[in-house]
Amino acid sequence: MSSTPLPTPRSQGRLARLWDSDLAFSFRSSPVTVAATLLALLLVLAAVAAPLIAPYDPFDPASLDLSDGFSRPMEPNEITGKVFWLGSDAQGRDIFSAILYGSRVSLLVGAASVLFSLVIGVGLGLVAGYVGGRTEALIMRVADVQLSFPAILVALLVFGVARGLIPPALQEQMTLLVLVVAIGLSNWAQYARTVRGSTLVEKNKVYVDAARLIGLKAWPVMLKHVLPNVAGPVLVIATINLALAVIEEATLSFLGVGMPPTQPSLGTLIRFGQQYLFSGEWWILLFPSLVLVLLALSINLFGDWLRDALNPKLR
Amino acid sequence: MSEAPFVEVRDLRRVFDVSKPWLNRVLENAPRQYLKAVDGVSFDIARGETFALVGESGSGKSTVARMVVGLLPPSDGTVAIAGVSMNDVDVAQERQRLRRRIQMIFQDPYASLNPRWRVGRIIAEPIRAFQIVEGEAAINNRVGELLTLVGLHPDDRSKFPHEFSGGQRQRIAIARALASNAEFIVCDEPTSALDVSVQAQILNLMRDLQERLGLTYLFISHNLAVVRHMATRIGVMYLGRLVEISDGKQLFSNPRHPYTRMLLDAVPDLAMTGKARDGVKGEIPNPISPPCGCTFHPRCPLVFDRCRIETPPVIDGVACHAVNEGRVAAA
Amino acid sequence: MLAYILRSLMQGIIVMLAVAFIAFSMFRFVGDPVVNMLGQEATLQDRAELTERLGLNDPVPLQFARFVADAAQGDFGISYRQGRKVSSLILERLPATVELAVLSAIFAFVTGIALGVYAAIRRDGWIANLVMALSLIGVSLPTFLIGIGLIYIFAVELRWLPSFGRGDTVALGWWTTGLLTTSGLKSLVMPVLTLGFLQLTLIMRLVRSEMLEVMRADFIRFARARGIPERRIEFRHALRNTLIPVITIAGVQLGGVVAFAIVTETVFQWPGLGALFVNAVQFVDVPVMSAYLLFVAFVFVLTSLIVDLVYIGLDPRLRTGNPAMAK
Amino acid sequence: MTVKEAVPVLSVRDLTVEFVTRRATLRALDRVSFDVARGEVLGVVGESGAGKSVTGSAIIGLIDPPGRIAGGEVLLSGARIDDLPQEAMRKVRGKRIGMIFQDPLTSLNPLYRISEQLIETIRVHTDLDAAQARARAIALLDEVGIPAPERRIDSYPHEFSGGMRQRVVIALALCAEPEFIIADEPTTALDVSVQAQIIALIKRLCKERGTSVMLVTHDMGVIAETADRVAVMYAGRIAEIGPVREVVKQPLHPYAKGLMGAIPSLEGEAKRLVQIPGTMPRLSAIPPGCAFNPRCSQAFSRCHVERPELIAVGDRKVACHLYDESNAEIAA
Amino acid sequence: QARPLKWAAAGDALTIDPHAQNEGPTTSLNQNIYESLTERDHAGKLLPLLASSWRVLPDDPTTWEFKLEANVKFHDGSAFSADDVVFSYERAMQPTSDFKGYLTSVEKVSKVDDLTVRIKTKGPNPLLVNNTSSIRIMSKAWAEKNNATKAQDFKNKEENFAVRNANGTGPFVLVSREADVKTVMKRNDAYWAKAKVPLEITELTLVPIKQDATRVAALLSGEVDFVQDVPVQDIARLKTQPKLRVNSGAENRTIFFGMDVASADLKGDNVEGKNPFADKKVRQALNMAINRPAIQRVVMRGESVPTGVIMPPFVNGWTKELDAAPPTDAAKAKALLAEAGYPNGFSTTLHCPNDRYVNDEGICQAAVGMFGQIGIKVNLVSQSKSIHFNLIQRNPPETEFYLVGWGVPTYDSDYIFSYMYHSRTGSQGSWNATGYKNAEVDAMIQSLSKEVDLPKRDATIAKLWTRLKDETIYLPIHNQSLSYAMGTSLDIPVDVANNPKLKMVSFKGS
Ligand SMILES: Nc1ncnc2c1ncn2[C@@H]1O[C@H](COP(=O)(O)OP(=O)(O)OP(=O)(O)O)[C@@H](O)[C@H]1O
Ligand SMILES: Nc1ncnc2c1ncn2[C@@H]1O[C@H](COP(=O)(O)OP(=O)(O)OP(=O)(O)O)[C@@H](O)[C@H]1O
Ligand SMILES: [Mg+2]
Ligand SMILES: [Mg+2]
Repeated sequence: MSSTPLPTPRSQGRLARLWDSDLAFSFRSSPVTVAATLLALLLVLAAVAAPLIAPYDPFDPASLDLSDGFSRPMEPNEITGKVFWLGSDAQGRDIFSAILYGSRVSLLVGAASVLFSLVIGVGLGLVAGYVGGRTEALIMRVADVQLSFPAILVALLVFGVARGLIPPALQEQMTLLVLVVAIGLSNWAQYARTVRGSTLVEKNKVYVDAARLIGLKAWPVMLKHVLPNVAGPVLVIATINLALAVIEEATLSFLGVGMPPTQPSLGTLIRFGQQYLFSGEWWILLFPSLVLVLLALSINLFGDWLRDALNPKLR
Repeated sequence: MSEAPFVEVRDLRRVFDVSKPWLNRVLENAPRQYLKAVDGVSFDIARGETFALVGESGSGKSTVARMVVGLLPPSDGTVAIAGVSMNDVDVAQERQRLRRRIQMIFQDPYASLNPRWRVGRIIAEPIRAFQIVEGEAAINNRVGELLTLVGLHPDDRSKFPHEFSGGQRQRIAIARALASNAEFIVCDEPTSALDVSVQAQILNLMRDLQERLGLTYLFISHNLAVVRHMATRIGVMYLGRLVEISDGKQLFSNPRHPYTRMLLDAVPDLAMTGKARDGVKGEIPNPISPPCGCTFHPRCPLVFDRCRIETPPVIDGVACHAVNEGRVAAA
Repeated sequence: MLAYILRSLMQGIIVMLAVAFIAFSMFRFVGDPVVNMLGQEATLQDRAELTERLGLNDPVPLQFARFVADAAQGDFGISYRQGRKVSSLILERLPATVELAVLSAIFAFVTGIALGVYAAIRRDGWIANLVMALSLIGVSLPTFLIGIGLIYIFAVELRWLPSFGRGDTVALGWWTTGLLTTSGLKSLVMPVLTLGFLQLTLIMRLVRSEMLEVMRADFIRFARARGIPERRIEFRHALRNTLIPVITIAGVQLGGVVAFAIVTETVFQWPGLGALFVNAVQFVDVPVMSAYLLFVAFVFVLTSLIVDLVYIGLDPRLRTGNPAMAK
Repeated sequence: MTVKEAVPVLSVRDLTVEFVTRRATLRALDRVSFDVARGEVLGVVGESGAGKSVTGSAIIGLIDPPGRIAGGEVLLSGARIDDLPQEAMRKVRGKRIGMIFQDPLTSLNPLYRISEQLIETIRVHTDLDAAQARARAIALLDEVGIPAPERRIDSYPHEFSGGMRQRVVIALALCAEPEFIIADEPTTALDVSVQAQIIALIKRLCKERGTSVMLVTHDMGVIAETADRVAVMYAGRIAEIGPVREVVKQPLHPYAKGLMGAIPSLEGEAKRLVQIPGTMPRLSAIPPGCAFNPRCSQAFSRCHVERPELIAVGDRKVACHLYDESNAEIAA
Repeated sequence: QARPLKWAAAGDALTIDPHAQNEGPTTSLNQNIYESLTERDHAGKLLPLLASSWRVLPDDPTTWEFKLEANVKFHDGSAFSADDVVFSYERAMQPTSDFKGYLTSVEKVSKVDDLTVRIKTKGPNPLLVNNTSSIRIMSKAWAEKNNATKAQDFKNKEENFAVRNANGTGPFVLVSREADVKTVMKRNDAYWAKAKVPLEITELTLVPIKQDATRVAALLSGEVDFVQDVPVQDIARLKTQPKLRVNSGAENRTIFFGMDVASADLKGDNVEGKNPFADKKVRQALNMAINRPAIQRVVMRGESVPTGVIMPPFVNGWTKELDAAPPTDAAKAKALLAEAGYPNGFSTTLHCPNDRYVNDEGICQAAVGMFGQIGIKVNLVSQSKSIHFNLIQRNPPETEFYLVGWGVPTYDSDYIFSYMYHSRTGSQGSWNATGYKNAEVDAMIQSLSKEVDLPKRDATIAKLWTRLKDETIYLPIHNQSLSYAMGTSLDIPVDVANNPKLKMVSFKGS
């Protein structure tokens, strides 16, 4: 062979290469994204490490002292003299700890429901796109029906039905699961649609034919070849849906069908706080709301950047 | 061709159902519509030979290729490779063994490699699937060998396809095709997406490999010059039919079918001989409702009544009434 | 084209049937309708009698068929809670929700498209960037917080706008409208803003990204190369191509506005269907719940149908039924 | 070529186009100069990425950011157009310079009728009223060979076949009778048999109207048949430019030689193709000196350091140190 | 002069059929349109209304006779007579009526003449008159004409005319009604008792506003004039508003926990094969764990009165001694638990409504913490009242530990006993989800409704209370207080039954 391979100038380590990649660059050069990501990471970390950071355990009702109720932020309680950084609520719960634990619940519900809808949606989308025909028609029709109902409505329904089916004694333990399923079920169709779309494109690319040529069956082709190539948009949707799921959980809690008051999520905290809109205990509403909005905003900012960065058509 | 042909294609047909959805058919009283992408194609390929298919876009070349390698089941007809049928259920096991001997190179070097896989993994995939060699180290070795064979560096295995140019990608695709020790390679327009200078590299490489490894090619292209350069025998396709088969050189020196002549005429003349070219008339008709009789008749300068009614059979390598009746002198 | 419309219709019917089935199952299996209707004191005989009367002993498919037939005639039974015909409850609440939803949709659509187009054309201008940043905040703010915030500012602190309800309404036949009185109009402001805001941001972002994508299309380049003025390219060539995908997605979303209204209606005590539904959920008023479900599905089907028709108007490729001309 | 030799229709002087990316400023065109005389067809060939399309876009003023014209000038009939303000340049586009793109499928707005797009363009550039513009459009369609144009004019693009669509695109480019047309690979997306028709059409129309053409293509055959002169581009520079016969038959530049040898031919013995090793460098890694030097079998020390300028060799110009008088002995 | 009043409440009446729903907000609205033979003033005192006088027939202790007011007209102009009373009582006694519980002792209602009615009871019922304030009278002719002779009947598949239309004798006439949105009434200018009451409101509009914040906002912004359910947390702020007045007072309602004391094993606990609640010591420990003053101060912001018995002070049988709650004593509670065999406590589930009583969810949360402090881990499930009450009313009940609030419209302990302590048999004990069943107690309770000798009856009541309080079947928390907020031109006193008497409203200052 007379042709000589082109020299490869870049042979640094993997990390260095990652740092040097276009994606990393576009990340580095957007201060807003960097800030948002740091904030999101901070909030997530704080939530994960809540038991280590939080001065109190707000989920242990026995540790609450009603007398601590309604302490103002940074001021000693009139009766017990304790100081709560962000104040305390009607139950004497430390707002700061409650926010940490609450974000933990919110993020857990968010992440788990995203995962849930992701698995269902991606699976069904792949099958629909790859198999086609009636299977596809059926799956997409179901997705249409699902899409015709806004997430909140679906979640309310799932929640209502679960209430009817789960024995009352188990309900508290099951709430988290029900929330995950309710929110997860209300979002899978988006993944299914996107994945189906990308699969339809990908499966016609000849690398899929090349894989089939060596005798691979449908599932390995789907999972090994098609799936990684449809992952980009899925990742973007998942990120943005994480923010949405956190908001959705908050909305459900606000409507009174979310986490129980003894294990408040951010939404439950806001629902409590909202009662004090006029009575002067502003901190009970303000701080959880702020954290919720910051959490959603930072995740959204990151997702937004990710979408633009992964979209070859833009820029 | 004394020995039995390596590849035997008999009366291959492929029909696609392109009917409108059921509701439209009912409402508009439209019948089901079928597209005969390939209609009764037969040819043989001997071992070590390069058989080329040429024809305009939509003439069914790729469909033939996909049926030959077994990616697409034929509606009718048979493909047998080394005596094993590609579509007979009874010989499924044998066919699985046969698969490793058949590979394909595709037109678009950018789409034929999974963009998320590293080159090493791409080339190793057939090796693993067919268990050509066992053990990671051995596989690695083999990948390195293959990369060297196609003129790349073994270190290139750890890169992603997007880090390569089109020509280099096509080399990777060739390496993958060779990974399973394939003997028969179907090349569907392997260079039409490449620049001429790179095309030359790939064509030369393919010929070198053929000589060294005794490969058999089914070579598909719409570029007559390329075909002439590569092929020992050539089949010309028009609207799903093989209108002419002949030896490579003969086709160019003595085209017989009017369509072949037209194609040759349409090729711009690099040599600038100044010979006046007959403009090709018209465009390919809609393949869903092809003209009856000889499908080429609306564009044919030699058309006469019989052509409009009767489909010409392939006689002596040409499917043309005018030729068969001797109404055109061989040029 | 007729087939296209018919297919949309048929898909709509399938969707309706599927939802009807969900509604029916809910009615049938979530909570015992007989217990719900009769209350605690009922005797066994009462129950058996009612079970028979309601046809709950019949085979399930027959029950479903009856349910669908009743629903098709607008008969959803009697609300457990209010003891009134569900259909008349729905009709009574319909105007409030429709006025809210339609105004929000118009607000979201018009403002969303305008801002989206602006953000796409002045892609790097600071106003466009500001608008984009605000839109992200909009996506990150839960609707109920927006509502609460608006109430706090405009109703409590400034006292400019009423904090709840529809204000005075005028009856036009069975339709009551808040559009003809000042207090009705004032009452609409905050709920419309709240409900429309999320949709607005979504539509705006969608329009922007679609428009940016269209602006890179070959035909736009070709139009430039022909010397067509930029304004004309943006508003004639790009916008219309942008609207096609926008309308599908936005259409689906706007169809959902009716149901998105649940939260807004709760926050603003808006006497619409969403509030009716939330009350029904809390009282497990299954007939109302299932009727609402069907209603939302109906709105969705209707909007999809309209979207499909708009599509045909916008995209000539869907209009031709002449296969001979293609290729 | 007519008498008005003095003022070429188009004159490109040291045109340099750069793309600013985060890693480097890429020079897609590096001091490209050429003239196109009235009525002349200039063929532009070269590998993918050589800068053919960028040249066309730069001339018509449609380089999108992050690209920019970093130097040089473009003169249309002697007047500079590269520094015109937006609006003035817009009036040049379509009116004085027409452009035909590669893909007729995507060049037309799918949502508007052919008539609407034609009439729009005509009315933007002329004072014709709607009826007159329509008549004009029909005449144009007729001219580009669309049968029954009165009937077909109100069709939508998707109702036309690829070849027909490219004819419409040509009609659109010719609307305002421009002096100069840039045809960027006008036939690549078309069927083999249709390609020849389209090339013939462009050639005929330009001849009839005396329009000059810059014909960008990969296909040496098309150039050989159509062009009067040909420019061979490599890595953003012109390697060789001259009358088509000479360049095709006896290329001077080693790259041009390789290019001609790499093309399989219909005549003669099917021998091994001439093969230029390697590929064209990426813009980010253009070697110093002559851009072709790593692939050039005749490269010598000077090629690695000094960029060759275009040197006149007979009717031709070639950018190669081999033809510099001072290196005469090496060229031999 | 037009004097409209916009009245906001947390919930809407479920219906305006006067016999369909025995529920607070429903009665609150209906009493303005329909009237009963007797009424209660805001302090709970029984006063004559449509009946000018009543007596037990001296010769027959089982028959009550009511003399009716003359010149009473229904809203449609027809005259009120004994026929309407008989009709209405019969309607209220039908199975579909929610008021039949008040009239279980009634055998027959009959007309003597146009203005005299007799009610015959199954046995002597000395307190029947107390129940008459709850039974509202509607026009017989109107009901018959409109096919509304039965209280709400689902079997009909048709809606009942009386659900949306009304024809009573009350001070206000229904103009329009949109459930959950608003109900508009205008002054009944032909009101028969016009001379006795101010009746200054010309137009009365009830707007239910569910969200606390929105309701308060509406008052602050002047969109409503009178808020019936003022959230406790906002009372302080509202009191500082110069243009507003806040009236507070006790309500005739006690809030308490109930638990399953009868089942052999609980499903929701972590103790196998045993029911900890069945042990009195455990119940006492729980009772001692509750810090009532803290709940009063923090959760209720002072708007409640802690109590040790599930009976508000208005009720016949209430005494200071009964009202005394055990002091909070976690140590002693733990000791009791250990004694009972649960030194490490146990876990169980508490059900709680979140939209029925003042800060019901908050009370439960606080209690959960307090129980936690003595080692009893309680899961809290709080949900809407309709679901919550269902759990209690199911047979067998589906809750083992729950919060409930009980008002006593008859102002007599019997009402509490028969609903809360009597075993679940027939129409009695329907709210007793504890499973408490004691034949002796049941007999004593039954004797109350037949006892004509009031002192003797009171003695039985006292005996019952002493015994039942000691049993600690329920854990009393507090008697709920109420606050009404309104513009300063109004001064509406808190009604113990939370049924504000709007005909009594007079505007000052304007
Ligand atoms: N899956 C399919 N469904 C319907 N029609 C098909 C399908 N695949 C191919 N066809 C049709 O069959 C005909 C032959 O297609 P084929 O791809 O074999 O042509 P080709 O000669 O390879 O053309 P090209 O040069 O464009 O690759 C075309 O008209 C094509 O539209
Ligand atoms: N927007 C851009 N950003 C960065 N580089 C660009 C951009 N557009 C073009 N280039 C670069 O400019 C060089 C010339 O591109 P151009 O499109 O002119 O090539 P070409 O000769 O027309 O190739 P082809 O035959 O493939 O059309 C290429 O290397 C290309 O990568
Ligand atoms: Mg093909
Ligand atoms: Mg180009």
